[in-house]
Amino acid sequence: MARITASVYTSHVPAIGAALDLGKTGEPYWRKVFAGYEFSKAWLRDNTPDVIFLVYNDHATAFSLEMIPTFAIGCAAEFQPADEGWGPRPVPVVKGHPELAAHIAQSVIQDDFDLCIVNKMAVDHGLTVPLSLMCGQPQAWPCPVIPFAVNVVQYPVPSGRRCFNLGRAIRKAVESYDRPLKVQIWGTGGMSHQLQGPRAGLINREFDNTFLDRLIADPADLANMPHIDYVREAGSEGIELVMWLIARGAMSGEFDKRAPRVAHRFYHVPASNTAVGHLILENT
Amino acid sequence: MAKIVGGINVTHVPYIGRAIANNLQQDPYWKPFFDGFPPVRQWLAKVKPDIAVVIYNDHGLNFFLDKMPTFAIGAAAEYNNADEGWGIPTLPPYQGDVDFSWHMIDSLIEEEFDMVTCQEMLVDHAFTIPLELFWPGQHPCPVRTVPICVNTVQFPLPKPARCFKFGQAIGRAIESWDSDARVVVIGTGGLSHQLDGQRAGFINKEFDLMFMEKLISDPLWVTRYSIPDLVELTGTQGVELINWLTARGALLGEVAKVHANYHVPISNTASGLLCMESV
Amino acid sequence: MNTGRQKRVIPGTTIFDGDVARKGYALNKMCFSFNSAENRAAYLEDKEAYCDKYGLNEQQKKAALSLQVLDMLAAGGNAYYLAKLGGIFGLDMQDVGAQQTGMTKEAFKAKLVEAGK
Amino acid sequence: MALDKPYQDVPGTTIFDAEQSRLGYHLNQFCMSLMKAENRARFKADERAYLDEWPMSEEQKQAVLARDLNWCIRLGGNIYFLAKIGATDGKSFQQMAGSMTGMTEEEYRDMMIAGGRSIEGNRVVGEDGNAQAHRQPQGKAGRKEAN
Repeated sequence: MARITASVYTSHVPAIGAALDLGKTGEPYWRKVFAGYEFSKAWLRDNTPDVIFLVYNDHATAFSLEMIPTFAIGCAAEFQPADEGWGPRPVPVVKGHPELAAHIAQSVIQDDFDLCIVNKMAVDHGLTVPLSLMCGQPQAWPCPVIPFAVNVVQYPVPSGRRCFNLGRAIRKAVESYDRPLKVQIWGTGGMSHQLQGPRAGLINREFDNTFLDRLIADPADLANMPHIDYVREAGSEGIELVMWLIARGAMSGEFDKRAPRVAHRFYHVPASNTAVGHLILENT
Repeated sequence: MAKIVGGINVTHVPYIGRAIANNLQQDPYWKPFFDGFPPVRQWLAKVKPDIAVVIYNDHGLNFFLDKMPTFAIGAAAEYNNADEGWGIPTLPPYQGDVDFSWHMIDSLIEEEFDMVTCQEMLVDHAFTIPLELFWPGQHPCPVRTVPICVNTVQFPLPKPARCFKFGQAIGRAIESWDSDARVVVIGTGGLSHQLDGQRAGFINKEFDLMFMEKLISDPLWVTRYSIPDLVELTGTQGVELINWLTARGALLGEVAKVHANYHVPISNTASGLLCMESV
Repeated sequence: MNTGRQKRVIPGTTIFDGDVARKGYALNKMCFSFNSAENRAAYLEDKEAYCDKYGLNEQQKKAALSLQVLDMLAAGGNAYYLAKLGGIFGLDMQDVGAQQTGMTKEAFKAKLVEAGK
Repeated sequence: MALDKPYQDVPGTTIFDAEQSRLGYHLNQFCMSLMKAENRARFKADERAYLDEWPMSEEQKQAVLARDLNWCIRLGGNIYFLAKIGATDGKSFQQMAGSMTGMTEEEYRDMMIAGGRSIEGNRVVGEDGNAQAHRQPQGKAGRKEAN
């Protein structure tokens, strides 16, 4: 049987991708950001999974306002890095895992989650920047990736509770897959940031760190936090943090009351407009 | 608050569009089918809906297999019909109700239905033909519309119990809208038919009639069946009857039959018509 | 390979699931393009070139060019999409049904009428 | 709308809800078209002519031509879509975000390095934080424009 071995949480700032792609990682400004991922790169080399289930949000790339899905699962064999307006990032093509993706879609839709099934799409920085942070600049990504896009752009967006329960359904789906795959689930986006209006640049360290504490220790309670608290406390784009609850919901700790092991925790302000948060949790 | 005046479930087949275009309503092949509609038109004239919420499935006009939603809803001011490739006449645009659509979206996502929202949407024969049958020759159509698409094409499909709950949430969304609008809920598709494979032409009259009866008296009856069960019992395209179940769910509570008709065949399809009213 | 999925087997019936949808993507995409009259005309002008433009594999191409519905289904086609290809040649769903069941159209229609009795 | 909009009392913040999405539909679709290199080239060659190909309001076109992102957002623009204009101009998200505060690029960058904008006084409309309406514009860039 397949199982979820670990979950990874990280911000997905486009400027981080640009810094990597333009060879600026050695600059003092960026060195501090990338230092937080040195451990993670080594960890991922030692703990390379068979598949990564990567939860992210599309930033007006694959989905236009013509059609916005709440949850979309990528079932294709590969996904091209998108041209978001700067030209495509010079990163490897993302290989999918159609069999596991289709299995998860089947199971999760049976569990009353109304996914949009995607057989073709381009993936933007929301997906490729976390891969770059965790893998550096390889010729090919270390394993297949199942992209899972969440609408956090056009309201109404799904609630934290809905996301957390979705994570649980994903765990159940993975565990019912009849091959011994090691699967990691990544939740990306956040932490506090606001990109728009006179409040642009908002950062809330206290909120972010409390969020990390509660995500580790009591995610079911954290999942009850209403949207307005994210927006007010963590900025209009801080709402992306609901995606971390999907990854956390897929971990076992919540069920057997055994908290997952914190392999790594990192927090840094700023990368561009954003507070960078990063966690690695292992199922014990 | 908006009021649900009742619901109508009906089969959709592109072929019907051609029969209408060629005035074949009295042709012996078509008569038993078209004769089902006058009582429904009389009922509509009596209950006078302002808005039709139309629950159907797209057949490769608006959605392609690149991105296939389980549940999608329109939020446009106008919905265009377009060439579907099989030579039926294209009908003029249908008026939407953007405020109402967004109210429904808010309410449905609040109730944990993971909608795909569409601010542009082409509507195909599964949407246009039923409206043409209910309001023949009336262009523009006399009601405003909200199209809701259920995936019946690419598996996995939403299971019947989920569709019924989705319908109930649609009903609550309608009834919580701060408006004096009168709303009719329309479900289209089915009944038993199969277009593909060596089993093409499959019809299950016994099941269809039972389904129509149970939809009135015990709509949860059909939720005992899984989607593969329904494929087996009603054919690969017969599963479209989940659109009927969704529409029935939206009527919230007990209903009485206003009118029903059942006739085999229209093209490859067992055609059904069921008009219901809350009691 | 065991994918952990239980698939129902129904005789003479293909369930259009993710495996089939991926296999048939190019074929169905080509059929989707037939929503436009211009594309239908382009297909009739040079069928092979049109198939190549949409990246059909040999199996799909052969099935599409021969208009053999069962072969197209085996190559991943979906009935709703294939109907758009059939439409170019004036084939209705009863022609398609008759072809798949190996019956004459008249016999196929009679079978349907019988089913309603 | 039957549902509450509790987010309207957050200062300096516009939530991209249904009304905004409707209002900004064509503006945002125009932005998405800039994901193609050939469209970026056509836009740059003649901005006005390219904008005229879209059913946007005149005011939306003016807001784009002025590169006034706050104005664009008032007219229904969403930052992720508007970012395609910035990308076309070779601007980073930080430059775009900073441009909405009235700060110079340096002022904004320095604020971020110093830990970002404080939440204190910026939670609810009517407090006294630097994102509140009565404290705009916030920096030299805005003051220069005001003069």
